[in-house]
Amino acid sequence: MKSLWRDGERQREVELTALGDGRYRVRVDEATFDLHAAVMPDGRMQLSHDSGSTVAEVTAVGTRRFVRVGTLEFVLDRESAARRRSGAGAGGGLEAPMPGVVTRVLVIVGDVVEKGQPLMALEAMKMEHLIRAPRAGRIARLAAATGQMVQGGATLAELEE
Amino acid sequence: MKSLWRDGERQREVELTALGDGRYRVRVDEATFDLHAAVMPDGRMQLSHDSGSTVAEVTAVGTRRFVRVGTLEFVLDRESAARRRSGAGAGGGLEAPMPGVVTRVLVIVGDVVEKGQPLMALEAMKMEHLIRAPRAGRIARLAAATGQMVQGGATLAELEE
Amino acid sequence: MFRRVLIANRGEIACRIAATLHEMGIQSLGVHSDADAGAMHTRVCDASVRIGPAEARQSYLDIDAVVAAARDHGADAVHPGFGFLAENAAFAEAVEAAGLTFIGPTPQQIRDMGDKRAARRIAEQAGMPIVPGAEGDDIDALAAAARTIGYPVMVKAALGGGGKGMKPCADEAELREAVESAQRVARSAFGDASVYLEKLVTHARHIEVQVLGDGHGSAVHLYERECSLQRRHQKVFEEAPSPAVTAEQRAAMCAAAVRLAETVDYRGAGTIEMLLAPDGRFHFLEMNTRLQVEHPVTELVTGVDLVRAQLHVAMHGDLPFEQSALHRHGVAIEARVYAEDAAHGFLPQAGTAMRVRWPHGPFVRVDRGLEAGDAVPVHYDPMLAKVIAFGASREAALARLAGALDATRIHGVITNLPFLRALARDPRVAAAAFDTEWIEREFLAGFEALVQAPAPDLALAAAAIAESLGTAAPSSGPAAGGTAPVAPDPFTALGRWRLPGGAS
Amino acid sequence: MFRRVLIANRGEIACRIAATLHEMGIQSLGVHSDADAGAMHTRVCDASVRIGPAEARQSYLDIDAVVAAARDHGADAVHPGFGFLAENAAFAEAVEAAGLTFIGPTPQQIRDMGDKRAARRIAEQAGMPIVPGAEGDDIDALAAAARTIGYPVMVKAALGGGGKGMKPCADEAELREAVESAQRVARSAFGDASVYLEKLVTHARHIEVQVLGDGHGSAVHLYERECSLQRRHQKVFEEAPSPAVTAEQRAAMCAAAVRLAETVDYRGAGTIEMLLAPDGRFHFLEMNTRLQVEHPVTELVTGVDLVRAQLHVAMHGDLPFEQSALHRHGVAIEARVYAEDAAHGFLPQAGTAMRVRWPHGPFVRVDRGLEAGDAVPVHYDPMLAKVIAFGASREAALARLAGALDATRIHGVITNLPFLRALARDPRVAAAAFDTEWIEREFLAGFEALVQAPAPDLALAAAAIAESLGTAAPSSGPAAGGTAPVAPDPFTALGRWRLPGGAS
Repeated sequence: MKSLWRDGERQREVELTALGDGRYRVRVDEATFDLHAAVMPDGRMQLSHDSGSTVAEVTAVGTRRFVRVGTLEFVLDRESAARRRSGAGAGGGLEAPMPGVVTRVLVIVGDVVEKGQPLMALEAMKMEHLIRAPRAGRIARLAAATGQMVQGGATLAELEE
Repeated sequence: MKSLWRDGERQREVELTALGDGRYRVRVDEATFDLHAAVMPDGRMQLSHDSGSTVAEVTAVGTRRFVRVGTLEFVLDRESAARRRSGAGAGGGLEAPMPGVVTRVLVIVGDVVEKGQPLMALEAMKMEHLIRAPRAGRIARLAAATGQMVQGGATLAELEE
Repeated sequence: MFRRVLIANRGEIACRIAATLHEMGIQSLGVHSDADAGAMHTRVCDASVRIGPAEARQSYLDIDAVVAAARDHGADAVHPGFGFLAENAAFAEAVEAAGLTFIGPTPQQIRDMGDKRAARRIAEQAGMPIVPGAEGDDIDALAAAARTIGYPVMVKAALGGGGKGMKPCADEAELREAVESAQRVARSAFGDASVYLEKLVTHARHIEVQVLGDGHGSAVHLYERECSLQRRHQKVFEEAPSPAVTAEQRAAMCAAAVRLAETVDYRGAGTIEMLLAPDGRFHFLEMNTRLQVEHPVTELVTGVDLVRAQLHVAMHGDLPFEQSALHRHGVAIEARVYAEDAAHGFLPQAGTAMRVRWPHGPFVRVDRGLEAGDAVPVHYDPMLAKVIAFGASREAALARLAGALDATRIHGVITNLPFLRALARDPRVAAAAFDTEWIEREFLAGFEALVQAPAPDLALAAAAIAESLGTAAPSSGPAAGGTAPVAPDPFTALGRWRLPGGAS
Repeated sequence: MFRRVLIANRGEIACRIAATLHEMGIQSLGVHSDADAGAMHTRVCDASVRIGPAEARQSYLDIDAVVAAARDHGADAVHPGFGFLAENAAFAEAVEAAGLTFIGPTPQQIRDMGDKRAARRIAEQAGMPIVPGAEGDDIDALAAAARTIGYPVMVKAALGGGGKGMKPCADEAELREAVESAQRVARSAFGDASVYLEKLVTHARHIEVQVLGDGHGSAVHLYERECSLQRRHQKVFEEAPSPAVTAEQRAAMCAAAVRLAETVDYRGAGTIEMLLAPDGRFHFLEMNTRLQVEHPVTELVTGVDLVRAQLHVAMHGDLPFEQSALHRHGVAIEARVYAEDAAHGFLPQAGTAMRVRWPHGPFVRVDRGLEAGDAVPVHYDPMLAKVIAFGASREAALARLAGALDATRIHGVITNLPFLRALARDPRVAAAAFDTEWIEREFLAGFEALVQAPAPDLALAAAAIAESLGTAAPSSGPAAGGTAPVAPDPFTALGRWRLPGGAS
C-alpha cells in the first residue's frame, strides 16, 4: 500500500507491504527497512526494528497526523494522490494558514501581484497575520471578504500565472 | 414515574412527575417538592429548587448510582419492584459484599446456623473477610466453593428459615 | 548512569517512579499482569512487559518472571517500589545475581531488618531506646516474660509487617490466645511461625524518620513524619513535620535514626519507625528497608525527590547531598485514597472507574495510578492514589487537603473519600490531638452514624431525574455544543442541602 | 467572608482561581461565551453563566454582561484573572457600583498605572530609577528629545501593554516611522493615540518584583521573577529567583518596589517590571495591576497562594503576612504552552485536543484549562496551560521541566511544545546566559533548522502503519482486554531514532 505525506515543505512517500504476524516491509522515499508493529492495549504501537524498538502513538484529525515516536513529536499530512497531481498544495489556490477573521483585503480581482506582496490580513487570537502571495501572478478569484470568518485551510484567493 | 432505591439499609421511593420545560414534581418517600433540572454541557445537572439550586452529577454502573450533589457524594442502588417484592435484598440469598476469592467454606448444605455465625471467608486485596449469617436458618444451597472467584453481589448461599 | 530501569510494581507507585526516571532521561520499563494490561502504569512507562496472570503470586510476586523481564529487556537496574517484592531479600539477591543493580539496600540489610527480633537487637546496639520485650517459641516463657514486663503487651510476628499477626493482650489468657493465633498467621503469611512480644505503649504516636545511607557508613536524615492516624494499623493520614514533636525530641530521634543507619552501613532510602509515648520518650519500633507510601510528605517539606536520591545512591555509591544542605519548611499532609466502602466495614471494592477527576490546585499533589476508564482489579492492594497538600502552616495544609478531597471525584468504584473528607474536617485532627488508636477509639462511631444517615431527598431526586433524562450514563468527555442554562439564582439553597463535611 | 465569587475569565486562570476558592469553601461562579459552553473552566466551577456569543467583545470583554451575571447570581465579589477586563478601570468601577467587591486595586490605581507616562512619574516620585524618556504628541519634539537621550530609543503606546505598538528605533528616520505607526496602533487598540519614547536598553534582562499591598499604605514584596526569555515581547519561560540578580540588587529592587506600592496605597497583588541593564543598574519599566500569568513560580518558591492572598486583602483590608514571615527557597521555572505552530511562524492554532496527557511527577505543577476532548476556540488567547517545575537548584528545576515537557502530549491541536522542549535543553538557557532579545537574535534560527529537518523515516512508517491498522483514530481511554506483546528487545535502537531534544 502506497501513501503520500506532506512533512513540512516536503512530499514523502511510504510504501507498506504487510508480511503477516505484524511484520511489515516499509519503504520511505528511497530507504527500505523491516518493522514489526504490535498494538499496545492503550492504542500505542510498539515498533521493532532489526536493531531494537520504540513506542509510537498516532492521532488522526482529518488528513493531519500527530505522530509521537519515543518523546519526539511530528505533524504530518496525509495527501491523496489526486490532490497531489492537481498541485493544490503548491500554488493556484491560496489557503488560510489558520482559522480566523479576515480583517483587510488588500487586492481586487485582476490585480497583478509580486511574490511576497501582502494580499489580505487575517486576525486570530489577538494577532494579525498578513497573507502574502506565494509567487507572482494575477488574482483570478477572491474567496474571502473583510469581516468573514474562515477555517484553517479554506481557500482565500486564486492566483493565476 | 415511580422508582425504588436502596440507600444503605433503607428502601426509598421516588415519584417523578414531569411538568414540562425541565420542571418536575418530585416525591421522595413522604416529602413532595418541585425542582427544575437543566443539563449542563458536561453532563452535570443544575437542579433548582424554589429557594435556590445546586449542581448534581450521576453516574450509573449497573443498578448502582454514584450521586454527587454539590461536594457531597452518595451511592444508591436502583431496585426493581419485582426484586423488592421477592425480598432478595433482605434475606434468602446471601450475596458477596465484594468481588474476591472464596478461601474457606465453613458450612455444608443442611447446616442449621445462628445469626452472625461465619459461613465462609472471602479474600480480596490482601484481606480476608468472613461472611456471616444475616439471621438464623438452614443452609438450603451453597453457590460457591473454595478457590472460586466471585463477583460482588454474586449469590454465595441460600438460607431458609 | 542507568539507561533503563525496570519498575517491579504497579499502580500509583509505578507511575511515580516512572515520572522521575523520565525526568532523568532514563528509560522506564514497566511490568504487568494480565489484569493490568493497559493499566495506567503501563501507559506512563516507555514500555511494559507482561509477567504473568492476574494472581500476584504468579506475576508481581514471581521473582523469576520479574528478573527475566529485566534481563531479557536490557534493564540495568530494578526499582521495587513498596509492597510486593520490595522487602524480599531473595528478590534483591536474584536481581544482583542476574548482574543488575537492585535499587535498595543489600539483601543482608533487608533480611536483618525483616526479622523484627534482629532489628531490635541492632537498634539496641546503635544505642536506640527499644520497648521492653521478649522473644521465643515457648508460650510459657513468653508468659513469664510478659509478667515481668507488665501488661498490656503486644504480640507480633517476627517476620511480619503491615499489622499482620499483631495483637494487643491485656492479660495472660489473651496472651496465650494471641501467641497461638499470631504463630498460625505468621506461618501461613511469612512461612515462619516465630513471634515476639513487646510492652504495649498505649496512647502512643507513630513517628518515623526518613534516612538515606550511602552503603559505606554515612547516612543523612530527612526529618520525621507522623503517621498516627491509623485504622487497624494501616496509615490513613501522614504528615511532616510531626505536630507533636519538640525541637529537642526531633533532634534526638533524627540523630538516633542516622546512628542506626550508619551502624549497619545502610544503603539507600529507609525509614526508622518509632513510638512516641505520652511521657515524651520514644522507642524503636522497626525499620522499613524501602521507600514508604508516605514519602511524598517528606519530599514536599524538604524539596528532595527521594526516588532520584535512591537512584543516585544506586548509581554512584555516595549521597547526593550532605546533612547541612537539607532544610525543611512548611507542612505537608497526605491522605490515602482506597477503593473500600468506609460505610460498610471498609470492605475492599473493585470495578471500573468510569469518571475520575483529580484535584489540581496549587500546592496539591496527587500520586495516582488511575484515570477515567481504568479498572480497579480485585487482585491487589486497593490503594488508588494519594492526595497530598502542602501549606505554609499545618492549618493551611489541612484546609487545602479538605478542599482537594472535596474536589476529587471517583464514580464507578466506591472509595473511602467520605471517610477522608470527614477526617480532614475533624476538630481533633485540626488540633493534632490523636494517637494511633484514636480513629477506632473515638472517630469511627461518629463517622458511621454520619454515613448511615439517609441520603438527602435531593440526592434521590437527582438519581431519578438523571435516569429520566438519560444523563446518568457515564461520559468520558464534555458533550458537544449546547449552552448551560442557569436558573435565576443558582446557589441560594446550596447551604440547605449540605451536610457536615461539605465545603460550606 | 465572601460566599460566592464570580471569575470573570476563562481557561487555565479561571480553573486556577476556582481551585483556591474551592479550597477556601467559597462558591465559584464561572462565566462562559457560547464558544466555551462545556469548557474546562465551566466544569471546575460550581456553576457557570452564559454571558454572550463567542466574540470576546460581546462576552468576556462585555462589562455589562459580566457585572449582570455577578449581580443576578448573588456573587459577593469578582476576580478578573489577567487579560480581558483585569486592567480595565471602568470594569472595576462598574463592579463596585453594583455593590460588589473587585478583587484587585482601586479603579484609580488601575487607571494611573495603565497610563505608562503617569506610571513613570509615580515611580520617579517614589525614588525609583527610570529609563530616560520623553512624552508628547508632537513628532518633532519627540525627535529632538531622542537626539538628547541618544539612539537607540524605544517608542511605546502610552496606554499599551503586551508589546503592542512597541518599536525600537536606531535613528531619526526610524523614529518618525515608528511614532506614526505606534500612534495608529494605539488609537485602534487603546482608543488613545498617545505615545512616549524611552532610551532603548539593549541586552537587558526583564526582572519583576511581586508586591502585595493592603490599600492603606503598607505593602510587602514576594521577591523577584526573571522573564527575559521572550519572543516578540511575549514571555516564554519565567523563573524565580532570577539567576542574574545579586543579593544586593535583589534587596534594592524589592525595596524600591515596596516603596512604589506604598506610595500609591496600592491594594492587592501587583507586579513592578524592571529592566536590568548589562551594567547592573535597574530601571522601572511599568507596573501591572493584576495577577501575572507567571505568578506560580513565585508561589512555588515562597509557599504563598497568591490568589488566596488577593482574597484575604479584598475581604479583610489587611495583609495576610508580614514581610518577616516570607521566605524563599529553591527554584521554579514556568513554560507557557500555546496552541501555535512554532515551525511555521508561530501561527495560532485552533481545533479539538483529541488526546491530552499532562505530566504529574513530583515537583511539577500544571495550570491548565484543557483536558482531552476539549476545544481550542479561535477567538481567544491561545495559551492552553503552564508547565511549572520546582527544584532545589536551578539545574534540578530545568531538568525536571525538560522531562515534564517531554511527558506532555497534546494531539489534535498543534502546540509550541517542540519550541519549549528545545529551549529547556539549550545550553544557553542552562547557563542563564540570555537577555530579552536572545531568543530572536540567537535561538530561533537554530530551532527553525531543527524543526524543518525531515521527520525521521520511522515517524512516516508509524503514520502509515497506524493507518493500515486503524489505530490512528483517537481513543479517549484504554482499550479493553488484550495484552501488550513486547518484541525480544524493546529498546536497543531507541537511541538511533532520537533527535536532539529527546530524553536520551
